[in-house]
Amino acid sequence: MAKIKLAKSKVEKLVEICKSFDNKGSELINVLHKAQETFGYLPAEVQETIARELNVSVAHVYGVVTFYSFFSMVPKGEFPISICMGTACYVRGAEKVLEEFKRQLNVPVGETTEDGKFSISCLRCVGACGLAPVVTVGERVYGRVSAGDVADIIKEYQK
Amino acid sequence: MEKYKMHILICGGTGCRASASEAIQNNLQEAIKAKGLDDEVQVVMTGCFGFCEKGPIVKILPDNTFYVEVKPEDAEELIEEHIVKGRKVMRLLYVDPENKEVISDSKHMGFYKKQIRIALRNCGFINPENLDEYIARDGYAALGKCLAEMTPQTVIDEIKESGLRGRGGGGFPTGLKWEFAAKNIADQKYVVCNADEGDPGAFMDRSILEGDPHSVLEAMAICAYTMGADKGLIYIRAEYPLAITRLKVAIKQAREYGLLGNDILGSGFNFDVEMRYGAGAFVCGEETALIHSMEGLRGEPTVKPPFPAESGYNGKPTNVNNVETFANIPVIINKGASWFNKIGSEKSKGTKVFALAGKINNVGLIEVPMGTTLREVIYEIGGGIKDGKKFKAVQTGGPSGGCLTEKHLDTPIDFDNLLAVGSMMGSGGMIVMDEDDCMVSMAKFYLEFTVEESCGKCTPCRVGNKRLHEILDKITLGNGTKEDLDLLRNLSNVIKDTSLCGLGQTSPNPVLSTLDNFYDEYLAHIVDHRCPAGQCKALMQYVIDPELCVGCTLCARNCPVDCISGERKEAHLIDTSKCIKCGACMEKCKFNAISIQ
Amino acid sequence: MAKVKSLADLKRMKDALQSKMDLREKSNDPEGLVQIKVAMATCGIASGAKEVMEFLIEETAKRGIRTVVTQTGCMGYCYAEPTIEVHLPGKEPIVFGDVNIKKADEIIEKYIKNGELVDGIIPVNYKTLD
Amino acid sequence: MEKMIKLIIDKKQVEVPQGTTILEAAKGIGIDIPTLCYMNLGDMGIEHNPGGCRICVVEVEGRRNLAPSCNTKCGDGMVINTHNIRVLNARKTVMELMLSDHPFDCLVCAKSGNCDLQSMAQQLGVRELHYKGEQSTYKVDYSPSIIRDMDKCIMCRRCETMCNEVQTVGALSAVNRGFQSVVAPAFEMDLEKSVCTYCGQCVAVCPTGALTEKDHTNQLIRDLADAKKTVVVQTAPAVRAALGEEFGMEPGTLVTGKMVAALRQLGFDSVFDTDFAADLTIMEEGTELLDRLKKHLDGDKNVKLPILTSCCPAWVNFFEHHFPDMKEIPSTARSPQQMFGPIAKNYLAKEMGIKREDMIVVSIMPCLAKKYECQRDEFKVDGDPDVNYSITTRELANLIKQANMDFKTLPDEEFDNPMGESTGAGVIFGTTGGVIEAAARTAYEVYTGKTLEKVDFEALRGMEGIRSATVDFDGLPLNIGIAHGLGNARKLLEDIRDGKSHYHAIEIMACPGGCIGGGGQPLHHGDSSILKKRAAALYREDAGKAIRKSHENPYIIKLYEEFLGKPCGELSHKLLHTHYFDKSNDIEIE
Repeated sequence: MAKIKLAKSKVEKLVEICKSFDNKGSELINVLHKAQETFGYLPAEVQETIARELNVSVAHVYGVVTFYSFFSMVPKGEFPISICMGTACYVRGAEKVLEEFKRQLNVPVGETTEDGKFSISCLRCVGACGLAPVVTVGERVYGRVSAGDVADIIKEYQK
Repeated sequence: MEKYKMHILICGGTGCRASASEAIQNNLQEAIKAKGLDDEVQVVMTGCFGFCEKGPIVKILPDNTFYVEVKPEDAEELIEEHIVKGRKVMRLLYVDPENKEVISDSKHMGFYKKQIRIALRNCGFINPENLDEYIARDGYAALGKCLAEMTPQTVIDEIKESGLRGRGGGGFPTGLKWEFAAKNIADQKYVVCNADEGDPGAFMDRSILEGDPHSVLEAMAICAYTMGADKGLIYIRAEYPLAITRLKVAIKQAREYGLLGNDILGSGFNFDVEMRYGAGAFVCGEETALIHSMEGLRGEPTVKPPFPAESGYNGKPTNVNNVETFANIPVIINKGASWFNKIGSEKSKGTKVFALAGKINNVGLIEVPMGTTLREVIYEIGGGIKDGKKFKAVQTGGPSGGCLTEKHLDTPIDFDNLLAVGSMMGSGGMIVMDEDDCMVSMAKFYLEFTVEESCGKCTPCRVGNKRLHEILDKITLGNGTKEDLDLLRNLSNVIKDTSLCGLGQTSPNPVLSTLDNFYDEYLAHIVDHRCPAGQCKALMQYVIDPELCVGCTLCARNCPVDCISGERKEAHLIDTSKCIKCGACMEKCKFNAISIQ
Repeated sequence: MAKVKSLADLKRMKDALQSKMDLREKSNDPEGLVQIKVAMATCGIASGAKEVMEFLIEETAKRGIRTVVTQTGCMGYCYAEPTIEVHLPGKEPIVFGDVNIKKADEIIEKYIKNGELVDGIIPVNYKTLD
Repeated sequence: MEKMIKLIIDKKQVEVPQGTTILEAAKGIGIDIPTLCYMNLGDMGIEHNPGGCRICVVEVEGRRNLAPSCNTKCGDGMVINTHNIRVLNARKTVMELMLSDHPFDCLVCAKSGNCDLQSMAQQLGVRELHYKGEQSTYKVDYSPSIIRDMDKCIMCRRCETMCNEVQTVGALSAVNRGFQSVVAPAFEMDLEKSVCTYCGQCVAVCPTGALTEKDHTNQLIRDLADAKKTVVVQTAPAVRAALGEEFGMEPGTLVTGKMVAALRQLGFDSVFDTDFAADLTIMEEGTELLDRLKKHLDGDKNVKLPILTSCCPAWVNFFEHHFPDMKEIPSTARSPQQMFGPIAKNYLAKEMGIKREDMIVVSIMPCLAKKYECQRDEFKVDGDPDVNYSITTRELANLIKQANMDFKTLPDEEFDNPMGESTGAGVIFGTTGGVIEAAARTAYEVYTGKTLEKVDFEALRGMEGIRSATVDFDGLPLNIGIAHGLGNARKLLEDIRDGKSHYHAIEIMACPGGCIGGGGQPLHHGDSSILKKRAAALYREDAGKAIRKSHENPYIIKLYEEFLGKPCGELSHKLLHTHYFDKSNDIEIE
């Protein structure tokens, strides 16, 4: 079987995370949250290490990772763009906004632009329905976005 | 203890924070300092006021002035005028859209008039990060009363008598649920708070947790007391960072005060709470799936029975209630079941919180007594349909609910009535749609959600919903047949009848209710190849009326795919083969020359 | 942080904390309470409105009267500052002029408690907002 | 006393103990409710009833929706309809949905004719698919033993239960969600790169063609047709106890003679018995056991005990992946299949006067891991495998059917010599406890120098997952442990790792029941009575043998005299022993 490569510091960090949850298999989701918080995403190597530390099978870890949409195996863009597709935003035109982002950045949902700058994802209701449709870029929230605003939003981050 | 003469409350809900309410808070504080009023005016960031449409909201007490759409740069003026000079800042007050009257006290606004706030009693009123403020409002008094004066059974009886039903969707009587969990003997039991609010367009649980986290902690402790549990778990979406922070603060404070931990209030009762995080799976709102997720597994539901009350978290008796259900408990204990059960309708007692959104003037979070009609909610509280459009449908219950029409507007909202008309209460999403919304597309939108969120464990939900979505897609593309409508209905019924958990058992509701209420619209797509709402792209074309076009070139300049051609001052033309139907041209045209055909 | 060790503890704590929140509780239903507005423009403050306001807040609380004391801008009676407007539930608001602490005390005891009119009423030719 | 419950199923009054499922209750009165994902492994204590397929739904009057009968308990006074129109429509629609996401290549599917999905579709009368749409497609995963064609997966998830709960291998898990969900190894990588042991228990329970063995019958037909090649075959002991089932014979019918006849008729040049190699295994493994035991008794601290058997290739894969730190403990003796190979190609070929490369050694095995074992590099000479390939009991049955033989009426024939002669000890290798019993028979006599009067070690027999017994070696109490099913093996290994094990020797078989329950056997659907009958057949054959101790096999004695020298000698080490690898997923630190 292929040996896995992971930087020592990362392995140590993962070991520490797992230990902070008593290396219990039942804490897998908490561990994954922490790991993703630390590394930004959950590549195979990270999952292998977690499986070993928690004494569960890698298949199980992968099964859990792929079940939950919050977990990602690919790094997000430098500026992750999320378009709220909650119903409130949908009926106020979120779909058009999404289409426009996809068109202008030329990437499908869930992927990152080649330069690593932007990634597009959909989320369900950030709870700012009063501002629908809502788009978030990183921590920043844009309210009442229309397809016409998309170019301006992207421009803000392209410098 | 300093006593302030004035309190300024700022909404710290996610919606208002997204519109910079934190900056407003900072600016207000600076302005107050600059005026040397630190000792006189207290600035408090509270939970959600509910009126998200008009956020960020700033409320000044004691004269109860409700400022709307406040910007950080308004802070100085507010302090100078309102606080120092005692003059209201007129331009930031709410104006009634109907009679253009300025209203400064929120309770005179249509949005608030019909509301009764029980679950939301502290939201927008206290600082959620300050336990003292909660205690000042009878916080933990209900827990104290239970521990000192009531037996577990009398507490259960009180809850049963109150008629409280689960607010998470199913509407199961809460008291009965507690009783089941109490009756199962085990060395370890758990109380779980379901805060995995996944319904797109619903945010009531989040608002409660953000605005009044202690009410949930207190209720969990009361529940634990009745069933003999000493451990509580809150399963919350990782997508709710603010609610998580507030809960963590609340748990820490409650521990410091000894309101969580061992020997609470000297009663010998022990109880503590831990957090568990969801990771983006709607199905985890189902209690067995939620429990599996807490155990570190894929959040797949299992067949009930066994119910969690017998075998739940780690195989131990577990009681799962949702946030809003818990938020009602302390009030019921404090004010009594007989107070509570006077509110609401015959079989649904108390109030319900709804996230009112969509094509409505007053988007926001509302709490109304059960039995309030949809009309009251939409037209009085919601202020009617946006932009003077025509009401078409209201969708309750999120992906599990149905689309209701004009004829249902006078239906009093409660669990049973909504079910009877083919929808359901669900967790409380309420989306209003107008004439521009295509109901086939709406059904498709919900099915897309269900397909994405189905766990994949059982065949009807995994494959059936996918097929429903495909048929709906076919219809919106104009390729549907009449037979498809029969297939949709049969498949919907079978999915409801055979799915393993609540997700699949309710997922066809948007299809069935639109088939029932908007059959003609389906037919229009199929027979006439026409989308009456003008929403289905495949069935429409943007055209420029050469009579009306003045050749201003604005449309051409705004077309993202350059498919509009024409000389300046001459009529323009849209190349329909290139047009992506984004609608930008129509939005920009000042001469109404562009229309959809 | 002091632990709350018993229900009695909790009740004591609540009583102590409640006054802090009183202002907010009362503002929920100002119509049912005695509303006092103190004119706090420059002229009012110069003639001691601030002290009067503090006195009114403290004393009404001490004497167990549920009141809401707010400030307002200049009422236009600069000659009679400090002026206050007292609005008893169900009655027309009445404006008093030249209110010092002694006068304020009298207003509380006579007018607010018993509805007896006292000297210094200014005829209302001004209507405050809402 | 159990509380009894009264209910009505299809208008019939039934009384069942509390806790009975509707499915069981209906079965009790002869009502057959169709099931698909449901699997009851009775004695193994595994009941797989996720309620996922929704084929077994029934109507419970008064209940809003239909109930899955496989995991809905009977309630007092329930009125149940198992086949009314509502149920039939639901069942048929669900089946149509399942088929709408399944390829239509039944004609060439390995499972055709033996496929639960196919027969269920037929039973439900599906003649048309009303619901069509996107189908899930996956790359077919070819491993040396198992082929995964997940387009055919219906998410019954039996394989997952076998892999994780029964075997604790953890190679498979449900991954993704909703329509995209499928059972797969981590990162959806190929099985070959995963921790899969090729035990084949997943294949044994798969109701469709999603998991099948790698088929070697075509290769075999071509080799048999090649006149230049001498094709010899060895048959594992467990095959003869189960092959008859494929021809409608009672489980537990011994078909040794018919099998030999069939193989000869198929055109094999020589038909030998793996049992011969099993006797050889006992010579080598038994000698190694005694050697380690003696050293241990002499106080040698370096010697590792217990010694673990090593004849099961899935088990070898298991410890290489999961317990590589303990790879020095198992016996270094190769499995009988892999002892047969080098003897055939180095000794027999010479005897027969043919070149190694002209000899094809085929094995008939109850096992899928054997296919992989044939291909291990250490069992090849210049790229030529000692055993070219193995075919399963099921594949053999198919070949016999293809050759239009009336298996039941075939005359009994004898194995060829020299490698067809075996003792009773070799025969019982095919069942759990058999290897260690065979070893005990020989080791006892070698160790004590006395004749073993009572050759049946009843204490070592049985079907419990973990068994232990103490055998008296003339005053020396020898502690023996037995585990079958890798989940049970794991427990014993963890004890050893924790220093809690008191055993001198442990026999481990990966499959529940041992080889008789192997992944290549006729499907037993978890019916443990079938396993018991197969085991009994092997013990019967053992009892009927004139020679029942491996070291008394005259051809074995001759083999050592003429060729090998002595057990664990130099040539033995080269040809009959092996070494193990650390296949754990080490994380390389950069």
